Amino acid sequence: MMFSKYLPFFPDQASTIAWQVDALYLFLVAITIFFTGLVAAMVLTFSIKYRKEKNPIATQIEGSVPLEIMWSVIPLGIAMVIYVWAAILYFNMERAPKQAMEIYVVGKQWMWKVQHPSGPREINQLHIPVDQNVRLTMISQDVLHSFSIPEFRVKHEVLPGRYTQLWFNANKTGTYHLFCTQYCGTKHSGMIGEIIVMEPAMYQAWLSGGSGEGSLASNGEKLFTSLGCVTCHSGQSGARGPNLAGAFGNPVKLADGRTVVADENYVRESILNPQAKIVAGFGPIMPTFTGQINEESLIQLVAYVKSLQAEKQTTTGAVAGSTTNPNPEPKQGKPTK
Amino acid sequence: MTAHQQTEHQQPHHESVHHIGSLFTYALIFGALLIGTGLTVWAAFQNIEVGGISLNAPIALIIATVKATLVVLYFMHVKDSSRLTKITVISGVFWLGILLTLTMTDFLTRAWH
Amino acid sequence: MSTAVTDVVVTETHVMPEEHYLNADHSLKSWLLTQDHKRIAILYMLTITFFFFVGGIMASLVRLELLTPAGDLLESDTYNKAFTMHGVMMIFFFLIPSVPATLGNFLIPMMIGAKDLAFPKINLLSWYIFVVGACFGLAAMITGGVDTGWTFYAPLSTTYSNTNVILTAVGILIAGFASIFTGLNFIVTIHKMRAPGQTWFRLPLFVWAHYAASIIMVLGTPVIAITLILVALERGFHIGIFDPRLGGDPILFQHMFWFYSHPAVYIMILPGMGVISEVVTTFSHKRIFGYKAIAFSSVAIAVFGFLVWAHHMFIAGISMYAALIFSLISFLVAIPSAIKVFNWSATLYKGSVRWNTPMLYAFGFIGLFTIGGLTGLFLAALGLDVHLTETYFIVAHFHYVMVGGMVLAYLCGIHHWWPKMTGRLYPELPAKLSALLVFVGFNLTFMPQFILGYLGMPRRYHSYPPEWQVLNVLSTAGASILAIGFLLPMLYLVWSLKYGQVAGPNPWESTGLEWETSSPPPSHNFHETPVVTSEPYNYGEKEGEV
Amino acid sequence: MATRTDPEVHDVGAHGHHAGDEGHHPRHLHHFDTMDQQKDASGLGMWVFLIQEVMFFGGLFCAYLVYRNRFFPAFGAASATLSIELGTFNTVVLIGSSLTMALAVNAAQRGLVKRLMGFIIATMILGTVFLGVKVVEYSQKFEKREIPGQNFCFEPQGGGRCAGVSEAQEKETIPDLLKRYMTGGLGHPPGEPSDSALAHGAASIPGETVTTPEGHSSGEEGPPPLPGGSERQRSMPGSEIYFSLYFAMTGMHALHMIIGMGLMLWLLYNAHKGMYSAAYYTPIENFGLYWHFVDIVWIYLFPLLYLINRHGGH
Ligand code: HEA
Ligand code: HEA
Ligand code: HEC
Ligand code: CUA
Ligand SMILES: [Cu+2]
Repeated sequence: MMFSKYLPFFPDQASTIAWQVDALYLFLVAITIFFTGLVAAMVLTFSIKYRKEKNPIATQIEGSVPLEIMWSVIPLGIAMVIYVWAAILYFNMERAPKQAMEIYVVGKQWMWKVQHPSGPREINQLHIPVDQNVRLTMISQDVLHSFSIPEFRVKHEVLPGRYTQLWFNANKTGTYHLFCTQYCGTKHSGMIGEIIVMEPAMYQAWLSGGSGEGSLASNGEKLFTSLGCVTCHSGQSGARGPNLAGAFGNPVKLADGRTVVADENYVRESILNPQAKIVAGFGPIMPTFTGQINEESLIQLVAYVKSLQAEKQTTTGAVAGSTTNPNPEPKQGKPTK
Repeated sequence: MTAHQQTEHQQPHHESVHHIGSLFTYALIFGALLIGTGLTVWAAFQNIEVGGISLNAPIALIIATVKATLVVLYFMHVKDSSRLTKITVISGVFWLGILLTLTMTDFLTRAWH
Repeated sequence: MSTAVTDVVVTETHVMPEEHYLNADHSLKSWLLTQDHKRIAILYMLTITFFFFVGGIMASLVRLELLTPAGDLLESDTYNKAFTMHGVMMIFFFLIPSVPATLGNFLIPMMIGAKDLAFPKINLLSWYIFVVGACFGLAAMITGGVDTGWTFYAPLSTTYSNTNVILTAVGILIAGFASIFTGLNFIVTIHKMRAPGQTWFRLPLFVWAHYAASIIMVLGTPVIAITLILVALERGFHIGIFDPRLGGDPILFQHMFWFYSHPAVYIMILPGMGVISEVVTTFSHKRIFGYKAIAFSSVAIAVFGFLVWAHHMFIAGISMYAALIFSLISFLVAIPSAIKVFNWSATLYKGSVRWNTPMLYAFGFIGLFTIGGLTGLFLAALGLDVHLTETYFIVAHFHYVMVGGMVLAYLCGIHHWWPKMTGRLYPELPAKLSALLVFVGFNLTFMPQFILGYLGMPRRYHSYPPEWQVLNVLSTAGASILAIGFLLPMLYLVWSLKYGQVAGPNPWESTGLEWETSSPPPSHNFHETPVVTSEPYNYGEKEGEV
Repeated sequence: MATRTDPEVHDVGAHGHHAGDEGHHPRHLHHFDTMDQQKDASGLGMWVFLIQEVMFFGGLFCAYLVYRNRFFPAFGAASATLSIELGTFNTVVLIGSSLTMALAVNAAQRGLVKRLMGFIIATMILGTVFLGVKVVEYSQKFEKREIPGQNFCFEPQGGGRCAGVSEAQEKETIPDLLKRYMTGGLGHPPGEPSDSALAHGAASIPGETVTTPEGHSSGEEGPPPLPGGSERQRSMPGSEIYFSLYFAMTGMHALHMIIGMGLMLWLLYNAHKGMYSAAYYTPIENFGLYWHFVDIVWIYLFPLLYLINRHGGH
């Protein structure tokens, strides 16, 4: 938190992870300055001190094994320190905490579409409350993109065909840059936006300020009916497909003996490519929905399947969002500008 | 290295004594390759499993590797070639191994959390 | 022989030899059908210089656009094409062949005491292949350009871009085979063509470095060849390999691309390191410090360089555990580089150092490569790379190693061996001036980009937030100085062809077989096959200890 | 010319291969000290070239490995459409051609030029048989529309016949299909909306009321649909990747064989002219290495492409 006051070379530190990244950065800057200085000093002093005019006859030196060992082992030691430090930091950045508010992001050429679980959607903007763990589940409709917030020191690539995740905890209200940092075609540099970090109360007000849109899960439920999923996943015993209630987040036994955890990507794959992983005890009869559902609807379906986890044994998805959603059932979403 | 202070071509008859393979060996290898082919096809139709893990693919690959090794050693005369040739062959296989295994470290551990 | 250190004073006047490889024949045909490695080296040199300037002009467009935050000078599509063509031209058509195909081609046979490379026809063929590939690249540029970035990431390149992806890919593919053939030729030559007595540990470090780089050329390049073929097939015929709509994985493309392209950065630096090793010993008139350490570190870089490629993909959605492995090995590959840097510095100790232009470039290389390499560690560091990746920090990192490193090494080598290649000395004063300009201009261009990167400025951005303008203006200003620094050598080197002082066989009083024959050398390199009786860098009896 | 002092090299053209037979060692090039050195060098050169080839095919094997893991059922089902009879037959043919090639080299070593030519011709015949069978296999794939691209169709459940393929389409001849495939495949710019009724987003989506900001094309939401018919979309996921790899791998392999056939013609011509003898047969030997390498690639391709999950396990 201190650095940014005195050094103008840093972006704002607006997330809990930011200072940790800066600390590692400064450590590396120090090492770079030290070694560059050392090498420059050696090169310059030797080449001036022993220049031909001063030292016409060179002393022929073969080399020195102790020195070779020294200047291999010391850099190796330093490198290992950096490695371990950076790896721990990376694991902290990559693994989202269990308790986090979930927001869905769809990237496309060239804009960001955001869906809050309780309904509101926005474009090229992301409103979040301060001091809250936020987890973004992101997917691209077309090419690779990358969701980057320099002030938070976080960034993750957004891929077509697979959900990736990014989490952060913003600890300073304000408006920050959002960049797409993976080159994605013509208007790559226009695929920018802002992250608006608000006091929780303001955030609540913002959430309820929009026009009517159902929550993600309730939209998902409608899709579940209109696409005919219910015909097989009725939840009754003897149904053609497995009961989805309580499936999410738990291990699933597959027909080929493997066990996988039903996460977002698994549910997505189950819808688009049901043949890939067959649940034990069922036949490969579920049709593929590839080409029939777009990414945003898929997210709604995923959110719905997820919501069934909270409401075990219920077939209605009336309760929206995830367990950690601070605002369970807002009626309103904010219209986008 | 000190023992090999000469360059290769200075060593008399380094690779120039050409081993002329006997026709019998070639016939033998050809026979072995045919048997290998038959074996692969046969094995593909068997359900070979140990502890729930299917061994069909490893077996097919092992047979293929044996066949390839025979070709390399006898048809391509590596058995009677210089150490340098052997190292070259091995490094080719080794680098292919790098490509495949390190790529798979990603794809096989993605599901871990 | 290498023992016979001449006491010739540089001021002695020399005359050009009567017959040498340049005046052996004058017809155009004698050049275009030559099998002389020295002439092929010159052909390569002319070709890649052209592409350096094409790439440089693209860089100028990029820098001019970034003078202001708004995207005003170029359309966004034009800008995207500019940096893509800049990267493609600079990497595939300039930097990869730079030192190996010119200096390596010219010097390796001479350094090992051979009459030519093992396969002269293949050597010539490789130049023709290169030219054909480069023509494809140029054609792609002239008929509309490409806008995918030099990395051709799928599915942008396979499906979404509507520019000349296939044409460019084919160009790179073809040029890649030129690189494979060069590497193959070097490997066989170094194994089989050494003069009597020229053992592995009597090889100049330049040869070791090229041997290591050749391993990468032969084993890495075919993978990018097949990758680009797959991209072209997917684009042209809609077959699916990487297409996520068919369940394909775009990250597989990145694995295959970087399997070549990371080792390729060592194709780009190892030969340069070879140049520096030669120049540092020559101009301190002292044997190299830690010969074996430097020799083996080249091979270590080549081998370990193949194990780190996914450090370009830390946030691309690869497994965290794979990232752990790739990060670790990335740190390990830094150690052999460190060994080299320290050994070069130690070579100067108690030397008899002359500040000629090649030495100035060598100093520049050591300093700038150190900065570039150390900033590579920032990127190899997992948690830090998350923030730095895809920003200008990376742009700065790789220009430090590629321009501050390899381009400087190339200029260094060109100046160092210019007398050998042409028989005449370059003029010292303008050469020193331009070395200084390059150094200053370079740092001014790319140092601000480190800061921009940490502030978060994404790369490949046509426009940017206004608060970053000052740093960008500095960078553009530096680029103009740099451009002059690169332009000057073209002028005075050409001038020296006619007016330069005649150099004589060994103007730098260097050891090494190439300096024992006349300058320029005769077509067969040596009037009689040399016999090597001692180690390289034998600048006098071993005296001191550290 | 670079080699002024060495008249014998003068007629070695840059591209062509020279025809002079002068001197004691007519094939001895000036920059080598001895014939042995020259032979060693070209042998090593050939091996280095071959490990380059290993890596070239390695890229394909890498893609294969990744997708086979991911789409095992589809790979198994798609693999089952290949004919084991033809595949086995071809394997035997190619192994046979490796044998004849080895015998050709053997004959060259003994200086038996007639026999050498005989074995090269035998190798070429076997190579032609192999490629002929490949043509048959490819055309079967064309007929069944198991060709990656926009006319692709693969539905193992439907007994092999694609539900979406109309009778008229079924009757299309190979040239028709080829034409349609080529024009469609090349003429269809990526991203252009297809005529497919199943273009994504067909299902009604509740809550789809986002107004897009100005500057972005409105209405259209989602990725450009896959060009091609609905059969392509309904095909078993992963199967198209299998066929893409099948064609890429066997195609690259066949390309190597075609190049090999060309080289063999050239060897035959030279042998006929009496260029090879027990003292000089390097090109034969090196070509032999190449041909065996091509054989080895097939030794792997056969089980990997034809024999996936034939026993019907998981
Ligand atoms: C000549 C080219 C070259 C060279 C030599 C290097 C050398 C190195 N590079 Fe660089 N790199 C590139 C060219 C090069 N790179 C390019 C072109 C890109 C971007 C591609 C793109 O995306 O467009 C890139 C990107 C890049 C990335 C990816 C960043 C990202 O996309 O997120 C990483 C990550 O690890 C990296 C790391 C390294 C490392 C660790 C080295 C090491 O080899 C450096 C070793 C050297 C030293 C360390 C200095 C000397 C040592 C000392 C003085 C002693 C002190 C040492 C210690 C304390 C350890 N580089
Ligand atoms: C060998 C490799 C090489 C070299 C030598 C250079 C040289 C230079 N590069 Fe390069 N650069 C790359 C490789 C290289 N670059 C790569 C791989 C990328 C990534 C591309 C991608 O993202 O896909 C990149 C990207 C890149 C960017 C980032 C673009 C972006 O992300 O949006 C920038 C921006 O400043 C830049 C600038 C420069 C400059 C100013 C030089 C200068 O050093 C050039 C100086 C040379 C000249 C200017 C020519 C000689 C002089 C004259 C002909 C005189 C006449 C000219 C004038 C008066 C203007 N480069
Ligand atoms: C024809 C019947 C059928 C229809 C229609 C159907 N499914 Fe399924 N579904 C199944 C069967 C059978 C399985 C178990 C076998 C398998 O994994 O493929 C399954 C599995 C799943 C699973 C994995 C369940 C688990 O416990 O791991 C999910 C998630 C799923 N379906 C979601 C959906 C959605 C969403 C829809 C509608 C868009 C849908 N299904 C439509 C039959 C169907
Ligand atoms: Cu999206 Cu860049
Ligand atoms: Cu790298």
